[in-house]
Amino acid sequence: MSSALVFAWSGVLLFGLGLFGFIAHRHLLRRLLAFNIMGSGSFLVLIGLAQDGRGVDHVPHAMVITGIVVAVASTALALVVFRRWYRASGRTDLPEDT
Amino acid sequence: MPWLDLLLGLTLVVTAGMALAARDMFRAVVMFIVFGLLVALAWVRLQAPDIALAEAAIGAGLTGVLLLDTLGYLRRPFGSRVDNPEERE
Amino acid sequence: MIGLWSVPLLFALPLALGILSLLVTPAWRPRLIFVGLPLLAVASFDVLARLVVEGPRIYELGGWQAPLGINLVVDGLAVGMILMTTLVASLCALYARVYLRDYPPSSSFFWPLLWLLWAGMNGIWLAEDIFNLYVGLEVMGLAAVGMVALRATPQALAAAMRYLLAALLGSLAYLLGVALLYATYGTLSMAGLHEAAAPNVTTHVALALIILGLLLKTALFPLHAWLPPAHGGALTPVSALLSALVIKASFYILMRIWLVLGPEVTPIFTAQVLGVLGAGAVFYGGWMAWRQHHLKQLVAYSTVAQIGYLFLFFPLVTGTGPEAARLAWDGTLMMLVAHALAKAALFLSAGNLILAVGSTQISHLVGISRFRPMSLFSFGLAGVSLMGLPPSGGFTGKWLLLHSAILSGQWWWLIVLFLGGLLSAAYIFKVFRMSFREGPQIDRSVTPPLTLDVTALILASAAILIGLTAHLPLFWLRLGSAFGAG
Amino acid sequence: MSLRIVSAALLCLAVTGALAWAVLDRPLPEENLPERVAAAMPESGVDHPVTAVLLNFRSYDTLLEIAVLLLAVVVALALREAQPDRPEQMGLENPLLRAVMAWLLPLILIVAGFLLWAGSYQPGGAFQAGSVLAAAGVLLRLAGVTTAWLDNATLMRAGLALGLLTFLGVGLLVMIPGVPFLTYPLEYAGTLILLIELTLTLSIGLTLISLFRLTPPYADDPDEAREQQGKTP
Repeated sequence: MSSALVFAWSGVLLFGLGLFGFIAHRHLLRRLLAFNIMGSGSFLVLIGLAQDGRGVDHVPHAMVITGIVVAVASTALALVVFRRWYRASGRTDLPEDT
Repeated sequence: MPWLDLLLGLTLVVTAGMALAARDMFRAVVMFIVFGLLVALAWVRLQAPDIALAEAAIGAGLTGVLLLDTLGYLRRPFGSRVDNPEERE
Repeated sequence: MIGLWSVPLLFALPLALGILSLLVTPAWRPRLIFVGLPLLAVASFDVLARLVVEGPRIYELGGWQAPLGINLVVDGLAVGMILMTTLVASLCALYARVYLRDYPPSSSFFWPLLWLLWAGMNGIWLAEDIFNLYVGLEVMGLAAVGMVALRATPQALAAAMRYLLAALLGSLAYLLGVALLYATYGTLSMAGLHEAAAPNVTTHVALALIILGLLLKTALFPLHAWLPPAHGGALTPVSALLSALVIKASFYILMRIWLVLGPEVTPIFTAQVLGVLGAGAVFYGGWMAWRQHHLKQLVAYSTVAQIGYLFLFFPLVTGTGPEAARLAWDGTLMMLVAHALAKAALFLSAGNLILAVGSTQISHLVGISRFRPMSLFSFGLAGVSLMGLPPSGGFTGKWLLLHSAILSGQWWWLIVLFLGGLLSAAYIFKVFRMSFREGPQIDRSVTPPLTLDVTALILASAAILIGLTAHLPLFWLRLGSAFGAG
Repeated sequence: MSLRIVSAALLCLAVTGALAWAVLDRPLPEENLPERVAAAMPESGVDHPVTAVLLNFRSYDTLLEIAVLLLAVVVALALREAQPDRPEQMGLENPLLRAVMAWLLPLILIVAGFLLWAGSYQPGGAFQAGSVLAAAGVLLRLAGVTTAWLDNATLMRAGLALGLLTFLGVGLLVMIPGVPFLTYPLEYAGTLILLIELTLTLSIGLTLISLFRLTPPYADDPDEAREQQGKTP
C-alpha cells in the first residue's frame, strides 16, 4: 500500500462520513462543516488515486486548488444566505417540507 | 507499509468524526479547523506543497474564520429569544 | 479567422458584462442589455453559420491540445443549446428590464447575476472537459442560487438555502465521479474518455456518482423537493430562466457523458431505471401541479413533470437499433427545446396574470379572460406545447419519442406519453376554467406594460413554430453527433 | 428524525462501500498526462508545473473559478442592500493588538509578495498570496483600524473586478495575431502570467475580505428584524 493510496482510503471514509453528517444534521452550520469534509474527502481521493503507482501528477494539484477556492466561495455564499435567513427568521435550520 | 501516513489518515477521519459529532458548535468548528490543518499536512505528504499552502490559508484559515464569525453572530446575547432549541444545545 | 472570436465571446462577453454591471450605478445596469444582447446574438448566429458551412469542430483554448489543455466542442448539439439560451435569455432580459422597475433597487443585482449565469451556461454547452464542466456547473449554480435569494424575504432565503444545499451535494457527487474517471483513464477530455472507456467497477461507480449528482441538480423525481419553492417563489423572470434553461444544463451534461462512455459501459438496467424515474416524475409532477392553489407553484410542478419526458432518452437510446436511437435523440432534443420555450412563456405569462389580478392564487383569476386576453392567449399557446397537442414543438417531440418507443418494442413508455399529456391538460385547463368563469370577484385589472405581454407571446409562438419547422433544427442538432446528419 | 438518520446511515454505507470497491478495482490509466505536462513546460513561460497548469494549460478553469468567487460577493452585496445593515461596530479597542499590528502588517505584506513572486518557480501563487492579503485585511478590521479606501464602495468594486477584467482582457488581446483565446505568445508568456497573477492576488484578497465583511454585523439581530417586519407589512 503506497502512501498515496492510504490517503485515497481516508478520502473515501471522509466522503462517507461527511455524507452522513450532511443528511443527518439539521443545523445548517453543521451541514456546511459536513459539506467541507466531503469536499476534502473527494480531493484526497482525486490526488491519492491519481498518484498511486504513478508518482506526482501536477494536473490534479491544480484541479484541487481550483476545487478549494470553489468550496470556500460556496461556503461563504452559504454563510451569507444563512446569516440573512437567521436574521429574518431566527432559525438555524430549514423548515420542513410540506 | 507507511505507518506515519496510516496514522495521519486515521487521525483525519477521527478529527472529522469529532467535528461532526461534537455537541457544542464551537468545539465542532475548532475541530474542523484542526482537521483542515491536518489535511494540509496530508498534502505535504502527498508531495503537493501548493495545495498544502492553499488548504492551510483558504481551507482551514479562511473558512474557519468565516465559520467562527458566524458562530459569534449566532451566540450574541439575545433579549427574549428562546424559541429555537437547536441554538442552545 | 473571425471564427476564432465568436466562440470565446460566447462566455467572455457575458463575463465582462457581469463585471461591468457591478461597476455601474443601479440605474445603468439594465441598460447594458442593449450592448450585450445584440453582440451575443451576432456571436451565436456566427457560430451557427460556421457550423452549417464548415461543419463541427474543436476549439483549443490556449492553443493546447485536449489531454493537456481544455478544448471546446462546437457541434450541432452545443450550438443548438447556445441559440436556445440566446433566444430565451434575451427575451427574459427584456421582460426583466420592465418587470424589475417596480422592485427595490437591490433587485438590480439581477443583472450581474444574469450575465454570470449566462456565461456559466454557455461554458457548459461548449465544454469538452469533464472538470471544466464542474467549474461551469458551479458558476451557473451559484448564480442561480443568488437569483433565487434576490428577494431576501424569509421564504426566498429558505428556498435559496435548500437549492444551494442540493446544488452543492450534486456538485460534490459529480466531482468525485470525475476524480474516479481521471484516476482510471488519466484524462479529462471527453474524446479521450470515449476512446478509452471500458466496463469496469471503477467506471460504473463513477458513472453512478455522476448520474446521482446530476439528477439532484436536474431535480428528477424523487430528488425534486428543492425545485418548487425555488422556481415557484422567485421573481418571474428568474423563474423563467431557471425552469427553461438552468435545469437543462445538468441534463445536457448527463446526456453527453452517457453517450461518451458508450454502449459498452452504460448498462441497460440503469437506462431503464432512469426511464422509470422519468415516468414517476411525469405522473407525480403532473398530479402535484393539478393540486396547487398558487399559479407559479403550478407552473413549477409542471417543470418537475416535464423533466420526466427527457429521461425517456436513456432507455430509448441504450441497446436499441440505430433508427430508434436516432428518433430518441431527435425527440428528446425537440422536447427539451420546446419545453424551454414553452416553460419560459408559461412563467412570463403567469407573471403577467399575477400582476393583473394582484394575487398569486389561481382562484383569484376568475373573470380575467375579459381583461387580459393576450396574457391568457400566451399561457394557452405555451400550454398547447406542454400538453403535446399538434402542431407544437411538444407534439413533434412526443411523436418522435412515440415512434422510437414502438420501434424499439418498449410499448410501456407510450402510457407515460399519453397519460402525461392528459395530466398536463388537466392542470392547464384548471387555470383556464377559472379564467373564463364569470364571477363577482374582480371587475377590473391592472394593465401590465406591453413589453411583458409581447415577450411572453413571442416565446409561446416560438414553442409552436418550432414544431412546424422541426426538420431544419433537428438536422442541425444532429451535426457532429453519433446519429449522423442524414 | 430517526428515519432521517437511518436513511443517512444506509446511504453513507452504500456510497462508502461502492467507493471502496471502485478504489480496489481501479485499473491504471494508459494516458500519461504528467509526461505531457513535462514536455510542454518549456513553452509555458513559467518554471513551476502547478502554476503552468493553473495559468496556462488550464487557465480557462481558473478564469471561471474567479467568476465563482466574484459571484459569492455579488450575492452578498445584493442581500446586504435588500436587508440594510446597521453600521458595523467591529474592532476590539485594544492598544496591544494595534501595536502588534503595526509591525505584523508589513511582514504579512512581504509574505504575500513573496508567495506571489515565488509562484513562478516554486509552490505559491495568486491564491495563496491573495488569502494572505485577506488575512491582513481581516486583522485590520479586528484591530478596529478603518482605512478609508476599504470603505469606499467604488474603489472596492473596481479592485474586485480588476483581476477578472485583466484576465479576460489578456485572453482576448492575445487573439489578435489569429490564435485561440488565452494563447500567450511564448516570449511574453511569463510576463503576462505574472501580470494576471498580480491583479488576481489583489482581487482575490479583496474578494475574501468582502466575503468576511458583507455578512450582517453583530449589531443586528432577528428580534429587531421581526419588529421591522411588523412595522412595514
